[in-house]
Amino acid sequence: MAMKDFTNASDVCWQDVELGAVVTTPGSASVRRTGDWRTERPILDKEKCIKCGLCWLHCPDAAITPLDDGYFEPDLFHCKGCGICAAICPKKAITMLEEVEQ
Amino acid sequence: MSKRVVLEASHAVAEAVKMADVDLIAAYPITPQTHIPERLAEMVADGDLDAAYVPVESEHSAMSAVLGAAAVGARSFTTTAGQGLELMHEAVYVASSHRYPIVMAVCNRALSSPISIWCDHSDIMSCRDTSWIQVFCLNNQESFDMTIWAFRVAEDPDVMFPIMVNLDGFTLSHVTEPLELPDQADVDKYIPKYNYRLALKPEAPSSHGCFGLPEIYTEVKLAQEFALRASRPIIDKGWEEMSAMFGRSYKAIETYKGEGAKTLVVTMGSLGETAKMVVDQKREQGEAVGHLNIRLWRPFPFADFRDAVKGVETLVVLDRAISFGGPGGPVASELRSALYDVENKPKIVGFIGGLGGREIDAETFAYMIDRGNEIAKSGSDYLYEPILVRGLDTGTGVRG
Amino acid sequence: MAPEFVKVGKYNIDAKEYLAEGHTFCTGCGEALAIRLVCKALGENTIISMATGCDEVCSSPLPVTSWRLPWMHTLFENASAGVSGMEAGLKAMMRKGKVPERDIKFVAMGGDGGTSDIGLQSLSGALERGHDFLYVCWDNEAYMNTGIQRSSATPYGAATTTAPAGKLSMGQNTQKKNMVEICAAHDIPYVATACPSYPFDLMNKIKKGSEVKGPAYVHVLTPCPTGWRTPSNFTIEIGKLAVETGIFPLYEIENGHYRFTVTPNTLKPVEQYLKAQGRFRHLSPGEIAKIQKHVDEGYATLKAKMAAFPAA
Amino acid sequence: MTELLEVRWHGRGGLGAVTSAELLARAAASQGGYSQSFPSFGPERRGAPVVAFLRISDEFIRTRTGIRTPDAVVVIDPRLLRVVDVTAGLKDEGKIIINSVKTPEQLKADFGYKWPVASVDATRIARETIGLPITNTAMIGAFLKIYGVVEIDSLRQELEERFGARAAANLTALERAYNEVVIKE
Repeated sequence: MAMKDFTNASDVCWQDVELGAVVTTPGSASVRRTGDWRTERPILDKEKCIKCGLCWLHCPDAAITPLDDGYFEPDLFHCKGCGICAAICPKKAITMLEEVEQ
Repeated sequence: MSKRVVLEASHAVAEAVKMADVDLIAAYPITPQTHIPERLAEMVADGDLDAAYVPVESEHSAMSAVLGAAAVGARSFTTTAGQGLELMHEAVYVASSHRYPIVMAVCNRALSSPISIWCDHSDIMSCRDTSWIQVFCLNNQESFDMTIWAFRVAEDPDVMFPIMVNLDGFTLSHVTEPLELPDQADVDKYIPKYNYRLALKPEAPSSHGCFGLPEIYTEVKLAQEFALRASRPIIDKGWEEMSAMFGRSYKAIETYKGEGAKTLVVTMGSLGETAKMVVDQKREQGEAVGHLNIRLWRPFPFADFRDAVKGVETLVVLDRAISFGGPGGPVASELRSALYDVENKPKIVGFIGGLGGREIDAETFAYMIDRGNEIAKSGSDYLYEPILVRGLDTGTGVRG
Repeated sequence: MAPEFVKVGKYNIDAKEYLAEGHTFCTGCGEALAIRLVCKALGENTIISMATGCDEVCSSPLPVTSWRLPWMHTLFENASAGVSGMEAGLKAMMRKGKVPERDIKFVAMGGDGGTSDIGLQSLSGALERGHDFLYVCWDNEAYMNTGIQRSSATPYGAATTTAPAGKLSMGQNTQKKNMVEICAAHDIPYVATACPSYPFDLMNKIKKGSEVKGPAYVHVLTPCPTGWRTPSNFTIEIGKLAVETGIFPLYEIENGHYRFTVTPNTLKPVEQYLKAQGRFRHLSPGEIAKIQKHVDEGYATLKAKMAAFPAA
Repeated sequence: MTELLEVRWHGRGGLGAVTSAELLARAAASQGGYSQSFPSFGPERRGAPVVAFLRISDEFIRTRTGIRTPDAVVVIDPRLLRVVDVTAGLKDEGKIIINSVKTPEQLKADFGYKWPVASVDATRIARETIGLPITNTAMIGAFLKIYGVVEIDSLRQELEERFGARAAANLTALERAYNEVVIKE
């Protein structure tokens, strides 16, 4: 196996280590879930949304996905719940809802 | 067809760099290696060498620049000495950990303080565990040959480690003597084209120098350790090919008049030439004395060394650096540990001298051989004996 | 198929995420946003040489990486020396026909500590040698990766763990090092300040800096909720306040000619900016007044330069 | 006091899991006992799930490793239950103390915990006492109810030293959680 076949550090044996421990799969960290950092989640109200894309542009985590219909959907696998999208949305179409215990 | 020339060792190294078709040179001045980057600058300025010449602002940046160049797949060279080698020290580790085949000439120089621009091996001793392949040269011919050999071996897919070519500051770097230069065609054959599989390029974005969490750091380091040791066959193959193509043969451990020798005097670097002279004299006087040259310092050639000393009673080891408060001579202590588990091994008598440019002449070597044999018989609890120290009676050593 | 571009206002922004989602920057990190936007402005023909810092630690946990661009990190103080080797080395290979000629953007990146403290020497060397590269500094105004220690970019009056507000001390007692003027003094073709709170201004400057021949430097103020003690959702707003109060003016210097790129009509009082952040909470009115005076003088000096060396 | 008690605290970067462990360690030491508290080593990032560790003992504590088989696990943010295996390595006779609106029975049913579970709504308590949903000091109270290793009074001094004016509110939170925590063996 080669290092590029692993996404978890504790699965890698010394034989798997690529030359110079170079990571050869671009963006492989995208499999990592950071959604569990959230204590709040963004809720989009499509009525108010004017598809301006500012939420997508301002997300530090690239955790808002542009959809084909022009709307933008939070990617809850990665969204850390910082609330920047809600804060800058010109139409207040995004509100942050506290994550409750499931 | 090779050509006889007369060159300073520094210029011999520059000649080798030119013939190796280097793509980038990072240059920074520090006595006594400066003639190398100076000559390379002339070559680039006159169009004799098509390479990027980057006059960086420090040795730390010299090593950092060749790291960058190596990352994009450029054949890269830099050179330094003494304090410069210390300043770039953290970057030296990165070169080997990233497995970049950088070649660096080190004109060995004493470390401050006091500041000394003259030769000893204290600078290179700080690089002992940096996972670079390290070799030593005895003369100008070797300074040229080891540099050519370094590019061929470093870039081999079964190696991919940076190499330090050590030549003694001043005693080699500033001494002009004749040597043979091979044809460019032969060098082009000897050093294969280099194509770095993981080079940084937009069509295959890779990440070099990532963050190593505890769960993976050990595996990465052991992979590096095993690879460095596994590079040995290619190190030898490089010398064998050189012997076949250029007619000069080199080995990790070389003995001179070692057959039947009871005593071997051991050195690294250019003092080996002087030591061989004394071996000739001693042989003429009927004494079974030989010389052992350690050419390959890292990865240390344990097996070759043990074979070379079979049947020998005494090793007289001259160290050119002090491991203060430790075993004294770093080379002597490594040789002791290499032989520790060997049955009927020779006694090792350690001397420390040649520091900060102090000369070691034939007479002093003769004294060391005699004194070494004496100690070997009488036994001693000295770790080592410093030589030619005003105020220290001869025969007085340092205990642990 | 994911869209190639996303339309935002009159701009078509590259949809590709060169800093992939799944990184471990803090919640609401201004630096993560700046990196994301800068890489979109740079595009895929880019090679990055990065210094140690939040930028590198949060984006490259072996065996995975957030980078979708060729990227190398080696040490803390040598991003500029590294990029020098990349640029000069690859160009030599192109010239010698070892690799095809192509247009590559060489970009060095580092935090404020990695740029204005430990990395200043290698930056100055690379600028002076005239390498064709862009340097981008993520300035969150302290050593945040190691837990908010003061740097030479920490503003006067800010509390950090190594310049704390105490009974006898009011936090940082030195003025922020002016990296822009230091870089401009190298007579390089392009220097600019930027902030992700003004994303289009930031991306335009990155394009300009990366396309100009020779060295360029863009100093990006990247608000840090953890270090500035601000709520995670306040990152964009606090960046705007820095500009609107004149504390962090947005301008560019092209071949020595100055030009504001964002000109707030009247400057807001600095107090609005300072009071919004925990790191300034301890400041007395007197110290706030002192900061206001210093900001006003700085702004006036900058305006004088604009007048003396107007852009074409 | 006890012979060696090893506790793992689960929280989020910036929300005080490390502080809980440290305050308890200080309090234990102030009573003449021995203790260790330490975070999970690594860069802390605001929001990221983190763990902190606490050891309390009558004798000097020699071990320097992380805690792999804790006697007790304290979860100061219930939303972590879906994200992190908080019971990893928990000793068979261990206990789980969770800040949760659910009863211990519900938690055992929802997550299948075989260990005794204690729960208290520390978030509500914190909001009502400190005015912020910072639950680390309340959870100290819940912990002390289950493991009486330290006197609340010793905690009071530590709280005052650490929180100064805000110590009182934190102490109230601690005492309420101490009283309101319920356990299902």
